[in-house]
Amino acid sequence: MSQTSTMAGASRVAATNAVQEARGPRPKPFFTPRKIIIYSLLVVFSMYYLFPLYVMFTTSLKSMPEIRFGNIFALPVAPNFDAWVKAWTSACTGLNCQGLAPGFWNSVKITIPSTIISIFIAAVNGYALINWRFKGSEIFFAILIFGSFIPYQVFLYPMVIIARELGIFGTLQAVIIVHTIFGMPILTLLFRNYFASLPQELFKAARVDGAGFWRIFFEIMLPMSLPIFVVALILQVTGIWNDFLFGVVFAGTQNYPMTVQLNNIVNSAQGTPEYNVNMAATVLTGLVPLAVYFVSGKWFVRGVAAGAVKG
Amino acid sequence: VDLEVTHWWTSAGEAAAVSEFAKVFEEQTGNTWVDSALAGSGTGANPVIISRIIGGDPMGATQMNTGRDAEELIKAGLMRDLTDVVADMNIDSFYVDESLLTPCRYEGGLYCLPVNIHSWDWLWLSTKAYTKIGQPVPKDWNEYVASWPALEEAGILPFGLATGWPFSGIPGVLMSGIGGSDLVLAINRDKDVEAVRGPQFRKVAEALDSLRKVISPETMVPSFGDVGNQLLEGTAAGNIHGDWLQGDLQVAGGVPGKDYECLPALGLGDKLTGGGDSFYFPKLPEGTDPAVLQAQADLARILISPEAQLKFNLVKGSMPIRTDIDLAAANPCMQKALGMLKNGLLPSGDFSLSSDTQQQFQDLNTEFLDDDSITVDDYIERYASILESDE
Amino acid sequence: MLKRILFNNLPAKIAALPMMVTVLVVFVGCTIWTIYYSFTNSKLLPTGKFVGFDQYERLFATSRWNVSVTNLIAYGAMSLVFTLVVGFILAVLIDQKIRFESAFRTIMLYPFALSFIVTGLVWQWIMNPTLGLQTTLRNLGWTNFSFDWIANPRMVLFALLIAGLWHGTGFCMVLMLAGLRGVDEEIWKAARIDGIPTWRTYVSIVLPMMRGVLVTALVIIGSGIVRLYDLVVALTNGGPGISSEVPAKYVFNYMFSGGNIGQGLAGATMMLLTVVIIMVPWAYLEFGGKGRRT
Amino acid sequence: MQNSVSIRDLSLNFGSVKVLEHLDLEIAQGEFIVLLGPSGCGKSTLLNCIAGLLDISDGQIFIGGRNVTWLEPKDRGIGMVFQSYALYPQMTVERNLSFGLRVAGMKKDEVEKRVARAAEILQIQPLLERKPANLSGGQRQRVAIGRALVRDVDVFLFDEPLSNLDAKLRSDLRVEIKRLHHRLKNTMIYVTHDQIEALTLADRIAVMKNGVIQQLADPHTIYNRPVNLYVAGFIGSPQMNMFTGTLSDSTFTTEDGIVIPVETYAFDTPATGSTAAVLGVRPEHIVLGDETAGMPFTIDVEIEIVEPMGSDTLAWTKIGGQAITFRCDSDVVIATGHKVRIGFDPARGSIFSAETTNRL
Amino acid sequence: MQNSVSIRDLSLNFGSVKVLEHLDLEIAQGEFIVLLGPSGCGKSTLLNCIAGLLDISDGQIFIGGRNVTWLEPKDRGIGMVFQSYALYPQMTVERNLSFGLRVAGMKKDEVEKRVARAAEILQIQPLLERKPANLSGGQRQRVAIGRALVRDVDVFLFDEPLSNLDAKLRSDLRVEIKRLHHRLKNTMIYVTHDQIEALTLADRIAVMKNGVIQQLADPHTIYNRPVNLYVAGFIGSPQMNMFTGTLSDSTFTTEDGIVIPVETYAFDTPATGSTAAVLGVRPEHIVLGDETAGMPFTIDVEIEIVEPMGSDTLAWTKIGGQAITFRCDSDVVIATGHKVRIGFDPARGSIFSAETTNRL
Ligand SMILES: Nc1ncnc2c1ncn2[C@@H]1O[C@H](COP(=O)(O)OP(=O)(O)OP(=O)(O)O)[C@@H](O)[C@H]1O
Ligand SMILES: Nc1ncnc2c1ncn2[C@@H]1O[C@H](COP(=O)(O)OP(=O)(O)OP(=O)(O)O)[C@@H](O)[C@H]1O
Ligand SMILES: [Mg+2]
Ligand SMILES: [Mg+2]
Repeated sequence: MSQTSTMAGASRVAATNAVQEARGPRPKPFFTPRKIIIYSLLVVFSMYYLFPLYVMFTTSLKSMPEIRFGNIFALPVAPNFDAWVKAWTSACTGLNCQGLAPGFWNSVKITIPSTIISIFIAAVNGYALINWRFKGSEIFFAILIFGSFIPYQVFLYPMVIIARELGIFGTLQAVIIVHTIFGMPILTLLFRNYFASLPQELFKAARVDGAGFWRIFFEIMLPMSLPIFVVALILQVTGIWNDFLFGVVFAGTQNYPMTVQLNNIVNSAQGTPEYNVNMAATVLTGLVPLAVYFVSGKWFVRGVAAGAVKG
Repeated sequence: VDLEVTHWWTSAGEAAAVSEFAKVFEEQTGNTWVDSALAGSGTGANPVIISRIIGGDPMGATQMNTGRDAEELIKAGLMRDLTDVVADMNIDSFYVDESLLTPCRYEGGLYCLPVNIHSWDWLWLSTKAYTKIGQPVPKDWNEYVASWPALEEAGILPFGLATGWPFSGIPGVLMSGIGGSDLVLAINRDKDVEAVRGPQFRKVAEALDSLRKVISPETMVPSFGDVGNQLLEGTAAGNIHGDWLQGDLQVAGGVPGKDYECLPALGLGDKLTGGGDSFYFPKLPEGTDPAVLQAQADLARILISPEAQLKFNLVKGSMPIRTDIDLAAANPCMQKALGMLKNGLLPSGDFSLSSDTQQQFQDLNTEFLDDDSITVDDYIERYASILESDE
Repeated sequence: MLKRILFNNLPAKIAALPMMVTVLVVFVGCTIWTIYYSFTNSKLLPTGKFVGFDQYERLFATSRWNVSVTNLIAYGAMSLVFTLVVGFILAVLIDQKIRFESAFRTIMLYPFALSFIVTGLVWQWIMNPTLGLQTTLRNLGWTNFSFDWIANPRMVLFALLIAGLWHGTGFCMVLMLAGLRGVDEEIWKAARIDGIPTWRTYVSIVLPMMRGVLVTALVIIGSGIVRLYDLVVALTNGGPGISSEVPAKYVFNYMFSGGNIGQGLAGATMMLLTVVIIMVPWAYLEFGGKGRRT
Repeated sequence: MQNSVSIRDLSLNFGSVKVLEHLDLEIAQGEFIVLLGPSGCGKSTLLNCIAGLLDISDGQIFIGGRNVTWLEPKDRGIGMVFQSYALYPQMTVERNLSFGLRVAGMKKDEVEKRVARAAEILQIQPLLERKPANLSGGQRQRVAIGRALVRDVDVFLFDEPLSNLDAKLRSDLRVEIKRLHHRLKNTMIYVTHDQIEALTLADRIAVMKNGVIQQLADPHTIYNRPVNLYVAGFIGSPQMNMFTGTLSDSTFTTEDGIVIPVETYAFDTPATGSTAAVLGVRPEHIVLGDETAGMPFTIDVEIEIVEPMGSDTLAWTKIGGQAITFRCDSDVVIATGHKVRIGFDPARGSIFSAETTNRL
Repeated sequence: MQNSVSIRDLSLNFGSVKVLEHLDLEIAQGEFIVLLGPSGCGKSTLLNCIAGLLDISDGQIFIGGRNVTWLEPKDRGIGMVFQSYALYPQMTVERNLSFGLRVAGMKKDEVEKRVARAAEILQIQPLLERKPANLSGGQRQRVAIGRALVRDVDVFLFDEPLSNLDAKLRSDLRVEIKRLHHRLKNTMIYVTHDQIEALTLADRIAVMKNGVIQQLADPHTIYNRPVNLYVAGFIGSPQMNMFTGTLSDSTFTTEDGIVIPVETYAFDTPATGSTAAVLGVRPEHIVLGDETAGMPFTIDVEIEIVEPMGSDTLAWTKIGGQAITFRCDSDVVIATGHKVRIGFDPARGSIFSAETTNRL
């Protein structure tokens, strides 16, 4: 209240003086109410977003008694990485006390091929939908988008049967195919919108030059789609990494991803949970997608701007 | 050879118990026990196990919810018939109660083996809490209920409860403790709707009603292990929970009789409702190495062998399925239970009710606990109609 | 000529084969499968007989289902509104030529990288009345402080909302920011000359111009809401009581642990129907309207 | 002699929208044809049909005597230059030029030879290693032309190749394209909506409207003897002045009753009786002051607006109620409000039937 | 009389990039000033400074005698029209016009009166209920002007308002803007890079380059007496022909040794000794054939390229090694390869010092 009145006073003074003497840039006070509001809002929101991360980290560094009797705001009294070590190397699921480590490598094994293949197929779809339209292609696309609204559970059962009939149930292929299928709607939408925003004339020029479907795709379109690739990459890496359902159902025992291990550690149905280990495991599992975002967040924003806006 | 075994025994104590099985299996047969544990019990693990069996990627053996669910898998020819495997063991002779095996039988075949007996029917009481209010520790449910006002006055939680599934067993415990064996048999075995509408069941419903009045979501803790701590600290006075709570109490340093009391069947009845964890052995695909099939058979026999039973149940804190095992090492609570076991077992719901019905009962109980606008009468009526629709 | 029609564009058709197969087999085939079996009394395996609308009758007589639907509508409406509003406000704040823009942006976006399971766990931990924020603040002296939404049937949806918004608003913000940055600079200049206050320009001029972004955001948020499952399971598991149940959870429970596929699929079909009812007008506007625009 | 490109009865629909209908066009070897028309009239569509980038609905297309109706673009013997240049942004200029050749699997030294020749013709040798992003607008345009050049084809198609450039560059490149045509002597089909480009470049201009060719003739004829009102109005900037009125015998009477003698006019169709007609006179054919001496029609008017354009001056005035423009030398001093005498010879104008809009 | 807009010692930097430096400009009440220059020279920047949309680095701006340097755009008494129209797309035309007034809290009937007046002036009454998407380019432009009009301001700022339109519409709207200026008599500041617009509209043109005003004068002076080589080359299309060579006494000798007598030229700076210089002659001042009689300089040349433009014809040829263009009437028959005699009077040309590039 007093803030605003002094501001108003200041500008009145400025206004009277301004008549003859105004010269150069408009004077800008360091604190304007506008700036104060903007930054305080930003800080409040940031606290909301950061608080859980803080809780995760600090809790994972505390000992169990400290967790039970202390408060969740407090910094750890004697921070140690025991819980992390335990979560990574020795937390047990049934008889396996190998921690998250094997799951980590399984997740890598699932994520890399799934990401590559799903992005590739979606990119080809988007390209075909925009540049090589054929009768009915738009209808397929509409159904695809519509399909993205259907809860996964609806498909789970028949998909298991399909996978069984194909003889790939419980293999890496199965989980890769499933990720490709369920990543298809949103990725295809992204690529389609992006390719639609590229000049059609480039495509025509390449056709006159005699290049065919794949040649144009690989030599002309792909090199131009870096921004949208980054978006797709980030979405897929994080999505597939975070996936639990498909991994546990389709991947087969040998390939259980890290999230399954996390679930096992955290949801061990009985007994007193070790919250510090849980939190450490949680942070460890989230580390890869977090790293992806922290490293390439800027690209993500740019890519979204390039692709998604023309929805 | 490798034999994959799936189960949802993921906590520390359970895992230790499983490893006893594994050890015996590996020592005796020279095979490898490939352990696939899945957390989340019925809701988390069951779908995965079922989908793997349906999906044609079956494991060598698996823990599974007993009951009518498995029946369909059996019907579909996906489970191995164990009749021949255990033919020479004369299993009927040593199983504690033949009712345990009933759900495993289907059209003359034997498809699963219960490996332990668990009972929900325990009321756990905190010595410390009753010391605080200067009353003796109750001897049965009725005394316990009578002590609630004093507890509340002293700021002690009469009934500690964890969020989620721990509540699901309580109505059944009340039914057998308060309703008595006949009611349980009438409902769980005979599906007698009239019994539900009868006076005995009403008493059960009223007990549940009074219980919900002292439970508030606000005071719930995240896991039942935390309730154990509450009991030991004396911040909560009592809790109904399965026998596995004991393991946690012991780990936390509680001594039965001193720090806590246990009342089987709420101190009222003389029989426990029992259920067991069972193992199934899915049919392996055509062309599987005969050695694996042999390992499967070996495992089936080992699971119910006296040696494995003794080691497993001591660690797990559950009761063995065999009558011919000496459990002198068991603690006082367990001894009480073993005593009651001689009277036979009452069938728990999952023996004869479909899991669909069980799911509906659970939904109903959850809703009743939470929503005070559902009266006892409503409860009875809905309970009856669910039972009626069970096929 | 026929040959020409068939082989015209052949590589494109081959390349689009995975998509066509997916659409036909998975999205169409499995949907038909689902609808078909929702009319049977299948239990654990899809083997039941045809029973007409029995499963649906039971579905609508089940209070858990009805509560689930009500919850989804309430949560969905709030989530949609708040995600869009908060996303827009954040985007506007970020758009003010602030310092440390990319730091703020990253802070808002990173929750999107975490799974719902993790989101649920952390917030459950924070909001748990006996362990989290409430106890902590009480121990610090605010004995009357109360934050028990997660345990309070009337507030639990808001608890879900807090976690849901934490996870999703960052992404919405990025979309909106892209939209804001796409608005012609001259519009801003024109508004300044007209003397229109900044907030008014955002609300009355810029926001209505971001139709494309809004549609994209709506599709993404909407599909997330209909699918809402993991978060509920991890945060409240439907509780207290059944006060935070959602349809997807009902479907999943009955299909897999309840051993009543018919019932589960009936629920799934109802969800599908809802989506159709919502999507068809949108699809009509989006695709059908194109003819008129050009 | 065989025609280079011949289009017979071409039709094209987008769904139910008919863009081109029964269109015929014969283009001789080495001819420079410009397709001129307003936006949306179907120029690009026609060009894309010739290139094979659009599937036609009906008709046939022959290039160099071959029926190419169903051939792929690359097999039609055409090269194409696009409005937005459409250079492949991630490739160097050299790679841009050679892409098509490499796709066709041509030998490496032959590719090099062709690229070198095109680079020499277009004088872009120093740019070969650059990426398109590092080129100026004019340079990009040249590379785009080069891409057609290396393909060594008989027919060049241009789709508004200059419209993204500024005026100065546009007029420079116009001359370059003309020089290129003089040198290569290929057939060129050039789409534009800029009439100056059309007039300066074309051997023949096809003026299009709504997918129909209105007039196909050399620039001089198009400009001076437009076949209908549409062509007359579309060509010429500032626009031709149009008087509506009645034509009877050898006089034209405007709506305001002003009589203009038209004996000197050479009618295509002998005039009979009295018909509603439109008389069009180009601004530069209206003369001022002393020059009006001897003109069949003169009148005194008041100047409304003067637009000095450097080299000449445009003046706006009224004859009767009809606003007209005329052009005069920039040395002539006139200003708003001046009263002047102007006049013209109808022989240099055009007369159209008001009913059919065709030239009389 | 007090100046309407006066800019004193204005500087503007973007970070370390100096876009405008110590710029002064005085604009009289009711004057139509055009800022003309190539892309990136700082025209829009200057306009935005006047409007208050950019914070200046130094200097002062006065509008209507008030120092507005620190005032908000809305308080400066200006209206502005943008290149992209910048209409609010989801509002009707009527709302577009009235939005600013309403936000300012003006009474409803006053708002209506102003909108009605603007709509009447611009003849957009029938469009008031439409959305911008349903307007043609020219109509949108008019609405954009209307938005400035309703604000009832003294100074109108235009930032390339016509550059998104096609040529025909552009020339029509040009005349409309001129009419509007005649009618309203406000001060107008108009940014463009199109010299025809500048020449036809302006009372005075400010030719800019790299943020510096090169010449500020009326169109006739700018065209005929450019102060330096830059202005001479920038104005005029086709471009002025430039001969480089040496000036000594009253003759100009080109690099190729061709001697051009320049006695008739009126020097600004008396020529002394022999200096490197550039002689510029506009294409329309070069005459052909018989007209060369009496010209101080004549020469025989061969025509290289002919560009018929309808109303006139451009011809390209060479004098010595120097390519030159000249314009002749479209009736004159010339073609590539013709040998013709051409000539010009240096009095109508311009001579610049090669060193300072300034007019001599
Ligand atoms: N893919 C399409 N689907 C439907 N209609 C189209 C399509 N492409 C073009 N048209 C329509 O065909 C007509 C002719 O378009 P075309 O691009 O040939 O015009 P143009 O003469 O090249 O115009 P411009 O000068 O603007 O390039 C237009 O009315 C346009 O709306
Ligand atoms: N925000 C900015 N930051 C840095 N430099 C800028 C900015 N805006 C403009 N410039 C630079 O200032 C110079 C002048 O820009 P301005 O937009 O005024 O040019 P202009 O004369 O209007 O050109 P055009 O005809 O293309 O509109 C340019 O070199 C441009 O790169
Ligand atoms: Mg076109
Ligand atoms: Mg500009």
